[in-house]
Amino acid sequence: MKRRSLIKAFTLSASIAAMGLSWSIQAAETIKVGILHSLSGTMAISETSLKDMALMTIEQINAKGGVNGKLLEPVVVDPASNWPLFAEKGRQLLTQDKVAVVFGCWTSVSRKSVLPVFEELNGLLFYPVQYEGEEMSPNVFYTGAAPNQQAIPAVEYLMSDDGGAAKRYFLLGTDYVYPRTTNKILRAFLHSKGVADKDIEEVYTPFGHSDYQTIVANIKKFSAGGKTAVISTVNGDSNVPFYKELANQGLKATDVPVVAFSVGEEELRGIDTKPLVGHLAAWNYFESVDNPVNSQFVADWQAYAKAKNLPGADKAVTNDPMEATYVGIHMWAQAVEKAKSTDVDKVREALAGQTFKAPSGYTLTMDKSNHHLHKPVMIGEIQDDGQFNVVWETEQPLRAQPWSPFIPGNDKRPDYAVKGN
Amino acid sequence: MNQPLLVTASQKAGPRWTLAIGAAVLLVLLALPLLSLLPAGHSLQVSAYTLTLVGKILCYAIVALALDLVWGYAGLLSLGHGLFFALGGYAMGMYLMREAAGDGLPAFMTFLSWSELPWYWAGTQHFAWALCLAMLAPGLLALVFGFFAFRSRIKGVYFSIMTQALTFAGMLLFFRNETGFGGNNGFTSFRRILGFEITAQSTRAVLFLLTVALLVASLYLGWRLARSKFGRVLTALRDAENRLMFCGYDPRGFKLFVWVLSAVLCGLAGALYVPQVGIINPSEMSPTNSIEAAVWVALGGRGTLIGPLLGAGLVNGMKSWFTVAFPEYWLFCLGALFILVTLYLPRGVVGLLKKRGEQ
Amino acid sequence: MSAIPLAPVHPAFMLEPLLDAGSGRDAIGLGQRRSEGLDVRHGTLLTLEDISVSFDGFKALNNLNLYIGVGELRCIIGPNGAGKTTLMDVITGKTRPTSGKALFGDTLDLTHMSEVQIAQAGIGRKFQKPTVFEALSVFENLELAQKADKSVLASLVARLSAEQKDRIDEVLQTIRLTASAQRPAGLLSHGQKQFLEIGMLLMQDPQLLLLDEPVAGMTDAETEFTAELFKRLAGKHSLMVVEHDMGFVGSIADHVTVLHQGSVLAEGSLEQVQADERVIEVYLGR
Amino acid sequence: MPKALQRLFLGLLLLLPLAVQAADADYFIAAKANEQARLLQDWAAQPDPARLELLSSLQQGRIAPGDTRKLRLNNRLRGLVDNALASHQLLSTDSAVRLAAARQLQKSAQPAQVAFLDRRFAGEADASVHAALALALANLQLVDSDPAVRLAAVRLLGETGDPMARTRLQTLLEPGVESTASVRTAAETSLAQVKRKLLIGELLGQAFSGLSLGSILLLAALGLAITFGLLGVINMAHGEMLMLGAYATYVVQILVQRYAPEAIAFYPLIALPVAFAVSAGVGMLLERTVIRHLYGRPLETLLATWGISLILIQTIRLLFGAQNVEVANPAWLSGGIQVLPNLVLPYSRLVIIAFALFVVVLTWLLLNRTRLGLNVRAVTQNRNMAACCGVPTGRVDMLAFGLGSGIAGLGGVALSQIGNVGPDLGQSYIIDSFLVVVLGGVGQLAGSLWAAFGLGIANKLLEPQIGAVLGKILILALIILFIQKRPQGLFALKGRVID
Repeated sequence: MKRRSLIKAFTLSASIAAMGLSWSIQAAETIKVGILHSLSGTMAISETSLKDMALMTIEQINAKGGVNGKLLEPVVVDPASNWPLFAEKGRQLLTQDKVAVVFGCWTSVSRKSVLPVFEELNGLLFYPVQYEGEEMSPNVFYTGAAPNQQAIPAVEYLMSDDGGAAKRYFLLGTDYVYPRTTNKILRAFLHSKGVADKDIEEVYTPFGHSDYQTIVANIKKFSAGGKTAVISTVNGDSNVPFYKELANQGLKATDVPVVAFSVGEEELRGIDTKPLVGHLAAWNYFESVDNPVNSQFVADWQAYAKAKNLPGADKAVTNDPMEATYVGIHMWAQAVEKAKSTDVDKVREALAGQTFKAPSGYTLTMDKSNHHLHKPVMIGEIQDDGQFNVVWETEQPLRAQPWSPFIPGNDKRPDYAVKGN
Repeated sequence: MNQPLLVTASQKAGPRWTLAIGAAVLLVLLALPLLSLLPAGHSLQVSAYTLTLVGKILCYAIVALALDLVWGYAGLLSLGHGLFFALGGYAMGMYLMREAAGDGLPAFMTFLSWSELPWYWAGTQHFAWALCLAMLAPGLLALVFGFFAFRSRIKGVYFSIMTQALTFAGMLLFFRNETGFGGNNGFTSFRRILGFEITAQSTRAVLFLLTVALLVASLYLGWRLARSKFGRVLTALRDAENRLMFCGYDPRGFKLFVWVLSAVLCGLAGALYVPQVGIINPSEMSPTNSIEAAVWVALGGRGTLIGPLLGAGLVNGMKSWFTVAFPEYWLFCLGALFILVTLYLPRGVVGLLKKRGEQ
Repeated sequence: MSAIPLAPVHPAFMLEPLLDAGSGRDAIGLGQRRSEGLDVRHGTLLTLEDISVSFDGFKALNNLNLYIGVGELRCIIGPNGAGKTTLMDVITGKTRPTSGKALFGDTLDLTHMSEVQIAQAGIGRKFQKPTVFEALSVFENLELAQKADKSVLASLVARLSAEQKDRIDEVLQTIRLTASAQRPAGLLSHGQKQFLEIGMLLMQDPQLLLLDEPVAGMTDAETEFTAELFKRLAGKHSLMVVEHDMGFVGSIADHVTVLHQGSVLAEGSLEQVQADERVIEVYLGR
Repeated sequence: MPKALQRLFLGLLLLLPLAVQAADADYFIAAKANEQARLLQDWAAQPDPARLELLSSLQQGRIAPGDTRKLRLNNRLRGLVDNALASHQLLSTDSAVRLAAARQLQKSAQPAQVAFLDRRFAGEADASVHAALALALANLQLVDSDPAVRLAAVRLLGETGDPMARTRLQTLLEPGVESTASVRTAAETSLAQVKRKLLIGELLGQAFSGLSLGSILLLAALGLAITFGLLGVINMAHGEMLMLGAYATYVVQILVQRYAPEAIAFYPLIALPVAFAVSAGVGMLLERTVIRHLYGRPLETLLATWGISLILIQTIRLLFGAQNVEVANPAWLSGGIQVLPNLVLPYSRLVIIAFALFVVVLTWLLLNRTRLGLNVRAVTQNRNMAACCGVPTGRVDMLAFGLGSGIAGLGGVALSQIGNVGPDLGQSYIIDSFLVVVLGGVGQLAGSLWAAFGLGIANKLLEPQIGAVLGKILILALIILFIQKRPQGLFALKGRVID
């Protein structure tokens, strides 16, 4: 028996060694690009697909001859959902591997953990996820949505007749900074629209909370008081039990619509969506968006997933953060072309005002000063096939307000990126 | 037969050897920060990455040592040492946040629109108090928990699971934003410590040296304990608590002493860890981390003083390497390591070395 | 062998003494209580009256009365399950009697003292199965047992004085383990462990020694020697010996108590007891 | 109007549906959202049987069966469709349909429909439908010009335990809304009645959710009660056994879908034995390869099993991906029964409670009524003795561990029905499971039972008061304190000390 497990161990290590080699075989003249997404631990659920998307985009760029005649060489590391490890790996990418740019992070805490490192070493980070704002670093480009590019339009929609003209709002979130800040902003916004505090309920659940009986019961109780909408910032894993409970307690979207800010196609893969039809999500991109760029994008991704036979490749889906990653990498590549160099300061300059025809069907612009993308906002309704049907969208991309005007004191903030805030 | 004393260990492996190796390692550790001060690009220059990485591992080594005092010697496996570590870290973090925020409130409080600091933040702008806090908070918690636990003679698995529940509760508590410790984000983006740029190479070097100093100090402490009658009582306690009681010793006092001591050591390690790593947040309290610490000790060798240090070094070294070389597979290696060690190295690496020494 | 203790969940845990519910009453005893000035004016060292112990209904001890005089050597015999070990548990504070009074000397109420306090008051116990500190050397075993300040602080700074060392060597002599003084106790033979444990009792120098089957697993020679030893101890110490080996009992006992179903069946010299009808019936007559 | 005539009238209408409907449909499609909304409201006010088919297919999200034209509805329109359809269904000849429709209208009826409802109410023969309609009307009549009507309506609302009724009455009682004193007083009494009814519903709800949570904890912990409680293995990989069970369910679901779609409704039942087999198999494998070398070294089993869990998690991640996989509730496990207006008991939870108890009984029987059980208990109490008596300890250990793991697998099937199925599923249950076992008293099945339900209910009682986060923390603190008092857990075994 000893022998057997030893052999097991040996074969394992052998295969590992093989893996190891594949990294070292690379083109001579390359630009190293860091990819900093958790491949293990709790965040792997969301971040692995971003890693694959990044690799695909890089492959495409290389297929077109790379950037400035050099091939891009991805350096993938696994911060293992461990926040201090993010900082360590970030430093390693910048100092040891000397990468020109890093694409990565999902949670705000991971971004905040690497931020000092990037500011210290003047690195360049592209952050592809919607977040709570309240930050604007010269060393980070935010390709995800700021609150005013996701949360506020969603609420405006709920207030409209088509959205069901909701009078009462149940703000449900997992207890961490993104939901708290978002809800804070929303509350201020609702006040400005004349919604009284008695018509706003704010509830938080611990991480990985899986028993939503009480909360759904409360939602029902609350909704008896008038047309109610639930605004959910519940994070990843807790969504399935939440939606299942909703369905089983017979709370239909026609009675109480739920609009979620962190539920996309990827998350829906884990849920039986038939009972959820009509519930909403607000994003800047949906896989179902109908335009040539997107159909190409989706096709490429599905082909890539098959080719690399990623797990669950047969029903590979794209979602907003993946699109943001894709856009981010392309914009960076364009900027490098423009700057004729990968020097961070030159690239930063070149990025200002950079435009890219994105799968969302719009031509997105990197803002001149605030390091955020101008993004369109779309409200999608969950369909029984796990896709979203866009029921509302802004006429043109909105400029981001990372310093939300609804948070006191932000009016004094500068509208350009400065270190250390 | 497990001989708990470093002395006997070295007797078997040859005292000269162990001392020689120890001295060599110490010299290297002392050299690192100095080399890091060399101008960038110099062939001998040690990068900040290496320095922080090693510094981090040294902090972990201290935790491992502290854990070994209670597990290896007193036979109490704590799965909650991450809590003490984090508490120490938070204490230091509070100071660093105040330092960064200047006269204003720490950033996370301002956008929870809090007007003034909660009472427990009082005095944290003073480095000295933060340092005391880094020892007091874990110490007191350990004292209270230990007092009750040992009073009702909770031990073995019960103790482990209780400690695990404790750190889990702590984690949930610190995740809450109302708790006033930055919730899930914890503390980040520190600027200055005692007026020095925290990112300055020299500051790093000093912090590193302090860590080494603490490590050496706690090693010496552990060694003295192991040599003293106290150490022998602990071993006796581990192997036959009844007998010890009928010899007229009160086990509770002994357990409590070593338990609190270990917690305080963890706290200090945490306090040194935070400024070097640059972030502290509740996930440090997750049961997983504490279990991993237990693995460092087991791998290195329980009931020896050098073992835990080896363990911490090996595991974390591996981690840092694997997570780059083949991210998807490093969990397999870690898992396999746990199993192989428990199956084939019940006495850890040191045990292996000892065998060599005996032959 | 494994360095860590068997944790309570292991089969034996159900009976794991240290998880004994009702024993967490007293505060952390960092301080010390010594056995000096133990009041034995009336010449009885140990007084047990109407002691009863029941585990979930089953009466292990039943209104048991027992008196042991200063310097007496008392043998307790009785069939299995007569309650011999439970009796020892009660005396050493490990098991709380359901009712009854247990005095050490004339004043110390054992039912309200913890094991530790009782041990410090001067009652030493040798277990049925020899238990020594296996990871420590024979010498260290004796050192720990030695009568001294046993507080945490004391043991942090403790140094062995010359006469303490001599005392240890002396005992090593008596229990014939001088040769293996530096060996780990775990490596000793069963008989040697028995002696080591007795030796530890001697180091403790208690007024009352409780010995649970001390000669089990000893050679005849060793048994003989033990008998000698006990005779020597009797007088300045009181001994209470639980033993099955009648030969051994005969060789040492001046006074024998027979337990049956948790209470005293007969008492007296071995001859008297052996003559007793009831005793023959329940015990010897098998 | 007399019934006969009415029937005739209906019949006539039914003769010319197709034309009307087609026209309506096209008109509806062409219209803008607001226009569509107005249409639906009109239709609701003046129902026309001809539109029944159109509306019901609109509710299905189609224009007509087989019509492929794209239909864009949003929640508002869906609501209006439901309402319009309901008022059309009131014309149905089937009283059951009418009842359902009336119920719907209680929620959604608009003032414009009063006239129509009045007519139906007058003409309604079936008692229950009549009552339901009365209620639907009452909701609208609160604003009726005639105080008498309002009074009747208020009285009627008092009879219901409907949360809506409460708000309606409250708004009525707001200053300046209702002038007539008699109506006000009636409203107050009705409001009190309604509140009482609601309170009952809430309390029952809390109790139920407590039970439900308890049953889940129980299922999660039961396997551990054997591997940890009896075998003394600190099985950190227990959570992964749950996870394997859940994934087995997933795979079964996929296979059934592919090869026996007609049996899809019963896939959870098929999954049970499979999950048991998978988890038990893996468990036994682990026992033979790793754990058997560690008996008597519990703390080492902790480390080894932790390693195992890491490996299992990562394996699953590589096989199925890091994302959660979809496990759908079959029809008979989705939805719930409406016990009270404000109390719905989801079928899935009811089934899980029953299932949990079933598994407990099963386990108990296995341990106390079978040869294996006897052997297991023998081995766990005295390994060597058992071996001497010729009990094949090795095999018993293996089977016992397999049993524990298998039961965990069964738990996994249940968990897959209410929670998400992902690689980390196990991690979130492991600590709770240990607490349940320890709290219940290691090696005590009954203990685990009480502990699980105790924790579940305590949790649910605390949550509304102090919130989920603090609630959980408080529970942990309480457990720690409790263990101080009763180190052996709820069910302690006393005995003579043996040394």
